[in-house]
Amino acid sequence: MFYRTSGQFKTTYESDQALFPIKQDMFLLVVILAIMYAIFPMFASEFTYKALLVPVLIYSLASLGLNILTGYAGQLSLGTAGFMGVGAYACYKITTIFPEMNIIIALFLSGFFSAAVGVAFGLPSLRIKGFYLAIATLASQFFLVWLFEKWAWLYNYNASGAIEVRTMDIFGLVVTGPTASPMVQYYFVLGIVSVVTFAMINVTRGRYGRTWKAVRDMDIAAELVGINLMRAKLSAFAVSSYIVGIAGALMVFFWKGAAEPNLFDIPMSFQIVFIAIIGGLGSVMGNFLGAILIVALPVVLGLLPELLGLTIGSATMEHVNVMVVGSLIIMFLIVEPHGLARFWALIREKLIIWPFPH
Amino acid sequence: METLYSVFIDPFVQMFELPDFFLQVLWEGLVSGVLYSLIALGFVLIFKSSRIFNFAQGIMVVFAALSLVGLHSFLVPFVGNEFVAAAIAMPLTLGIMYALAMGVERMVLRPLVGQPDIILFMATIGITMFLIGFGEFVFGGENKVMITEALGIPTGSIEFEPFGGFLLLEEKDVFAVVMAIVLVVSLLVFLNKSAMGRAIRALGDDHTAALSVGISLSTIWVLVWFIAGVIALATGIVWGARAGVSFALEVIAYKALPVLMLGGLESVSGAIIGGIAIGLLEKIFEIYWGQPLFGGNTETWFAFIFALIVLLFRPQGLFGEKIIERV
Amino acid sequence: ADGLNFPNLTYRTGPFAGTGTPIMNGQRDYMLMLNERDGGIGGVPVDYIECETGYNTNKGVECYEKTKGDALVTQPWSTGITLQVMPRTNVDRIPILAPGYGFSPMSDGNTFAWAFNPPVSYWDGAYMILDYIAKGDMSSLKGKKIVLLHLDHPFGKEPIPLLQKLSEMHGFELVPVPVGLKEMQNQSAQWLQIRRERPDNVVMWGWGAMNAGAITEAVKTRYPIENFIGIWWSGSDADLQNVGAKAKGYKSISFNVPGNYPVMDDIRKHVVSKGKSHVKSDADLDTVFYQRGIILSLYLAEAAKTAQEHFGVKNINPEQLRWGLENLNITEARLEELGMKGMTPPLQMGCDNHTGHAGAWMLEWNGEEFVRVSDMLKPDRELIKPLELEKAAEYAKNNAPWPGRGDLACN
Amino acid sequence: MTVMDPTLEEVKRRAEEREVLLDLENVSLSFGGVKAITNISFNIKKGEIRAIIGPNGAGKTSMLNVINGFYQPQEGVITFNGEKRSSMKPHLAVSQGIARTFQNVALFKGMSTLDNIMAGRATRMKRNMFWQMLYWGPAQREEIEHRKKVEEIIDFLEIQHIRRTPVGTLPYGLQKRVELARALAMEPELLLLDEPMAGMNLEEKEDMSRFILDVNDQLGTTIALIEHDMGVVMDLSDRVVVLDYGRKIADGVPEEVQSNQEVIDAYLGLSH
Amino acid sequence: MNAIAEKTSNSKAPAANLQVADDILSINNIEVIYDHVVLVLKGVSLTVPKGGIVALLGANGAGKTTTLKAISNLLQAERGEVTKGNIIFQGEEVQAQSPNELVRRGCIQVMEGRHCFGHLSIEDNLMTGAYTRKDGSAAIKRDLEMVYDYFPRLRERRASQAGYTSGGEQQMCAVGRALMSRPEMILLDEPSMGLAPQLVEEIFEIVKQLNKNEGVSFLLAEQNTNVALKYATYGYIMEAGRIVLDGDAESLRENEDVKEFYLGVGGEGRKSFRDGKHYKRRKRWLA
Ligand SMILES: Nc1ncnc2c1ncn2[C@@H]1O[C@H](COP(=O)(O)OP(=O)(O)OP(=O)(O)O)[C@@H](O)[C@H]1O
Ligand SMILES: Nc1ncnc2c1ncn2[C@@H]1O[C@H](COP(=O)(O)OP(=O)(O)OP(=O)(O)O)[C@@H](O)[C@H]1O
Ligand SMILES: [Mg+2]
Ligand SMILES: [Mg+2]
Repeated sequence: MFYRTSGQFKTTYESDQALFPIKQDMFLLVVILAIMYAIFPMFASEFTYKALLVPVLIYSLASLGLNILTGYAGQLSLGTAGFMGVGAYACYKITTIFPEMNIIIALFLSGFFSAAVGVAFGLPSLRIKGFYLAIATLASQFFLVWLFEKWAWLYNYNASGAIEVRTMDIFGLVVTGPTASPMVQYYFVLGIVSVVTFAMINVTRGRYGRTWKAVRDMDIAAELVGINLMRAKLSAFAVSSYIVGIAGALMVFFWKGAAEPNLFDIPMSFQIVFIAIIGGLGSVMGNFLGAILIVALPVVLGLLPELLGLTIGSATMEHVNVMVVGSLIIMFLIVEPHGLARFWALIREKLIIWPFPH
Repeated sequence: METLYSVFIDPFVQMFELPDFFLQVLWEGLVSGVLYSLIALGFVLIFKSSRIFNFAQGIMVVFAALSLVGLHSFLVPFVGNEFVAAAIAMPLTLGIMYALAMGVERMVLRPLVGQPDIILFMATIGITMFLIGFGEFVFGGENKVMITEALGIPTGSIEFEPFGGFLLLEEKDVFAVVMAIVLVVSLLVFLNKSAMGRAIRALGDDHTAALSVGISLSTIWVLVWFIAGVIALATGIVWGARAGVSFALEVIAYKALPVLMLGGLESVSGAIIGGIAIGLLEKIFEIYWGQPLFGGNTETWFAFIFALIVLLFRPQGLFGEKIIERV
Repeated sequence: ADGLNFPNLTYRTGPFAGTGTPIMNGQRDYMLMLNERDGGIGGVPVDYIECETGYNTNKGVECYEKTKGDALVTQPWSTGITLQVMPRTNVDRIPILAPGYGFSPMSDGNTFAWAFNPPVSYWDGAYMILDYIAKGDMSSLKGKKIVLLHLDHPFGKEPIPLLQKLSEMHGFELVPVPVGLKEMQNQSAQWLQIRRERPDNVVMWGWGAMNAGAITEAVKTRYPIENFIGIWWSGSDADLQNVGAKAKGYKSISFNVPGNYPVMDDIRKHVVSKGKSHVKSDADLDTVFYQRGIILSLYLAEAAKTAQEHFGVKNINPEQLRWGLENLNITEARLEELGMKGMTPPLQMGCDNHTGHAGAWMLEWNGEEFVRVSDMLKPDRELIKPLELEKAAEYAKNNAPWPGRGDLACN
Repeated sequence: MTVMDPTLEEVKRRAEEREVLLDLENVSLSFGGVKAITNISFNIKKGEIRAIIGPNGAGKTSMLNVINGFYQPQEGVITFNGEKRSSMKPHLAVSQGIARTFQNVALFKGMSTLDNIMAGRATRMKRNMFWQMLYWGPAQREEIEHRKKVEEIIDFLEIQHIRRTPVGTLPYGLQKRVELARALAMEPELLLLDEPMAGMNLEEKEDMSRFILDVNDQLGTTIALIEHDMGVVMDLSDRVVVLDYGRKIADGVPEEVQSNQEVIDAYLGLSH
Repeated sequence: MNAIAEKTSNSKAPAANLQVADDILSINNIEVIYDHVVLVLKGVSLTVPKGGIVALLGANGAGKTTTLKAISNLLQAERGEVTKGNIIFQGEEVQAQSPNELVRRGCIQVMEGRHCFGHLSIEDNLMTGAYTRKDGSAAIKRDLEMVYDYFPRLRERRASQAGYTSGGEQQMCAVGRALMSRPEMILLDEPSMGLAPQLVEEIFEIVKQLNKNEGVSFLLAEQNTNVALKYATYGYIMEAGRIVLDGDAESLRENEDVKEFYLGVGGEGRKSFRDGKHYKRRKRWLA
């Protein structure tokens, strides 16, 4: 009975269109933020930061970017990792060319590069649809990774052919490089993710969100209600790639500390598509749920046997792990094809009409 | 000037100077093309019948090959004879592929009837992961030798001396080409001449409507996935014969994607023609432009970019079905 | 932990499992054998932990974070993982052991205080291979054409700087031919190029499925197989079985020679016969890679022992193990004592020498197995060392502020 | 026939007075072999309700598609509001003031009724990405102001109760109504309705007719209407054009058309 | 008025139907829920006698389509499920049957909104209808011709892809396809939708013929009440997921409410659409 929409009447459109028309949702959000910002840091160990919290946040962000493109604008992309790469390399070059530049600025600048590349590879979407487009985005994927390997200028001609992040600080506080404390990095990432997420929530429920969704649901009709398909699709590609690029930069600078080209290869693209879909296409919150599942699950599964005191060969462990994750994904798709976000929505509806069955 | 020369003139000069070598390039291109189309065939069949983009095709190749080799090496000690063992292992492997088809239909496709394409696509990636884990669990990750001789596949090589140079055709490559052509022809007949074939095409258009006219999804899907499994086995044998059987083989799935773009996702003939076209072009480009000008290894992306450009002019590939846009 | 905690970031899965598994088996079995036979090292049992990475950098880093808790050492096992872990090891103060891989400048202990890649580096390898081709007289390479067939990946590009330097010095032509990770299975393009180039020799920096693919193609294109030489990771029996007799004459440099050494009997007795080993058949014990695994564990065990003796403690800490590695000295006598005489070259490390540069032999595939076909080859340090120092400095610069040797005295 | 129905002459006269809004001259359209439209000319006058009828496959829908630029006719000139055009991008039709509904409902299935209608105003909203991200300030004001307009339409068509339901799950009839709402949201000068009452029962048809009439005389919107229910067509339309096999076989006020023998044979059949 | 509703719905107690032998189809107060939350059918019962033509009337969203889909088991594709009641076709429960099994048994549905196979030619579309048939290609050919005779328009467009044919043509194609399966019972969902007047008549004529000559039974959901009641033998009227009124065609045609709300001949004969009231009238039986 605690979850009620009744008795919360909207008197103005402002309040009706507010972020959280229902009090309980607002409350829920506050709780989550509190946990993220206050509770976790109290208990998290370095391993939790590096293998769970930070990755989940970064993957969520990447998935959010993809979701704009696939979930909202309906353009399936399998090249996400490539665009992340662009963001990462751009940020790397910027910070080496302007060593003095504040990393935050560099970060947001690098987004524009990935956005540009994204738009370039988005152009075919004006003619190509569905899986053809999906495969076309794979083309960008392969091409970019090839570029990262061949174009030595990108990685400053390192013998290793990889990019390594030097130590950088914001107003004396070390945020990147091996000496940076995981907690600081966590807060940094969390901050950026929060900001972007907030912005995207607004964009997706506003005019752009609607245009994108219209294109997704029926592009001909969209065109006939006066939506300019080209602008709609390309804007989706731009915004999406921008976010994805930032995610890529964050990944290299605030998590991995170094990256070789094939880090940005297909497996990561797929992983992100998974997150978006398991989380729920066309939802912002879903990305986080999805990331928690896809990123954290294998890690936890990996820890399980030790916790249970089992002794399985590491290889066997890995095999089982892969099998389990694969099956779980299928299972989730079957149970709720519209993703965890929709799952939550259903629970909400049930709560609202609770205790009545329908 | 320099570059212009090396782009527009030099390559052709070379082709002319070393004709035997050029022929070899063409042959190698043709063979890789055929190998690509073999994988593409599996994709096409399943896509045609269910609009499912079956990403698992690649791993099915590995799985089929591993089962064959695994069963064989397991049987040899019992029957003592290489060939007999192969003769037994073959049908057993087919059995496994059938079981796989059944499993997939029961546990994945049936519960997901009528879901958006992308969901089913993801599901097949789920299948891929499962098969990888399962396969390595059972067969281990080591590189294994394909039982080429035991299967009676010719392993010798044929040599010619065209233009006083030499041209060398591996017999097993010839075998691959022939087999591919046979497969394609029989598939085409099946799809276009049989009622089952019509049902398969109908299914691709509208699941619910197909149900409503009494087409049984499960029957057809099991069948289709089984055929795809058989194709996978064939692919696995010829690829395995080239570079041994290991999970690294899985990446070849990606090589089939541009073929699909070019030939069209629903077209069997598109798969073979697109495959050969890409095989030839990417090989020629790599040898005469890629290696001199781009530092080599352009095969990773050339096919994609090429297919992409073609798509800009034909959004449904060369032979694919047009996307119907009516209001 | 009560025992000596030696984690190993294995890759028994994924596309490279083929080459990974036998090595991991060897490493594991040697440690188990020590536990069984002499109750561990200096009386302290080893707990040898595996964390599976599948050669995937993400998983590798994750494994590092997971295992580093009370680890004495980290064995990252892929160039990618090594690169990402290296900066952190300075902070976490854990020695990083990358035997036979990592990257060559690691040898400069004053820059990479915590990193070790015994017994020889890739640059050493490249030099020794050329030295073998030139039959000891580099000048004879003049006018020759040598193809470097390499994986298009940091690991594969590793030898290029040195080879280029050598080609300038001795006037032979170097033609790098990259193989993409997705082309490993089908290298016809690369071998067509080789057929066109008609090189005198092909040197291969291959890995996993690439080796088998390359050798098949070599046989197919009728390339004189005896002029085809691989780095030590391109010399796994499994890769050759695929082609069998046709590959007779293929060579691979190696810092271990397979054979029936006393130590093998101990392993059979204490581990295999007790069914504790992962090996599938007894034949696997004679393979190059399995026995190489043993050597790699040997380094770690000896280092631990050295540390224990020097510091007079049984349960050493990472810092002490680091010292042990830095002052590792495996003499001919010691090898004999361990029943490994002739199995691997003696090795001595030092503050400015974290590789040891022990040397290696050339092995040749005779149709069934690898056999030794050369005396011990030695790298030309005078030539290579400056290059190492230069690159090391570069690395430090790129990753400034780089701690270098920091507070660690060299004694 | 009810009493207050205007006489034939009256209707004709009324029609004459009005000025032409849309004029088609010898328009022809064919797909490969199929001739969908052959050499048709007719016009639509400001403020009238113009019915287009004809047997199935006659080319009615195609005609609408030509009018709003979704199909490009091979021949013929189209004059809208005095300006000629031969070809035009479909999405410009709206800004010119032409909106439409579709024969097989073409709503954005994943979106709520409200969003569907708001999408109809996409062309009129201008705030850039930056404001969108912040949401409050100008962006919100714009949102609200358009929301007000949309709510008016919602009230007008009596679909308040399904404001937030995803249209995909609505029954067919309501979907049609939402589609009309979306079209109205574009505040068109010319409104094209393709079988708006297909799949409705009598009562709903009455409601729908009501809406169409009100749109016509309250908002003064010109309407082109395709419908197979003769009752509706005869009662609502000021003038009717009849197509058959892509040809125009009759054009005039309902009474004329209804009594036209050719029309009866080709279309109405015996029952009428 | 309520009297009829009361009486009939009582007389249709679930138990009763099981006995009635000559019913080809009987539904006993089924409940359908979509998405586990949306309750759409709230206990619907109806029966179709062998060789009968039964009309299912009702406003949009009443649940006609849902009812038909429930019968032919096409719900699960839309995440809907029958949670209560049972469906009996030719004396056997069929909730558990797969759709194709049902077709094999001779019950086929023509779905609302056409659903042709867009990429197949009209002819191939029709042929898919014969998928479950075993009686030789000759017989099938014959029926194909029959369908073409019913719908000459289809013969003209036989070779073109269904996706590019006009709305009405697709509708004909859908009906023709169903005929191709030689069913014993056809569930027609809004057959007249989007058809030109004379075609509407034709379709129902076809229904009548099939019913007379082949003894095919029909359950048709229809909005065009006039025609429907003209051809049907019995009718049910649904509102908001319930059967609110039923009776044989005549009695319904005479019924005042039906007249006013469905036939449009309330009291003073047919009235013009111009004088429809501007407020939604509420039906008496719901008041
Ligand atoms: N895009 C297209 N490609 C091929 N043929 C088409 C296309 N669009 C329409 N046609 C053909 O043109 C003719 C007219 O189609 P249209 O949809 O205009 O008919 P209609 O008058 O709307 O019929 P209905 O009343 O059944 O909707 C039909 O025969 C149809 O098959
Ligand atoms: N997939 C679905 N999910 C949720 N609700 C649905 C779904 N399909 C239909 N409904 C609801 O079920 C109710 C009945 O729908 P149904 O299509 O059966 O009505 P109908 O009588 O066929 O209407 P119409 O005459 O317009 O076809 C409607 O209120 C609709 O909102
Ligand atoms: Mg039409
Ligand atoms: Mg309906």
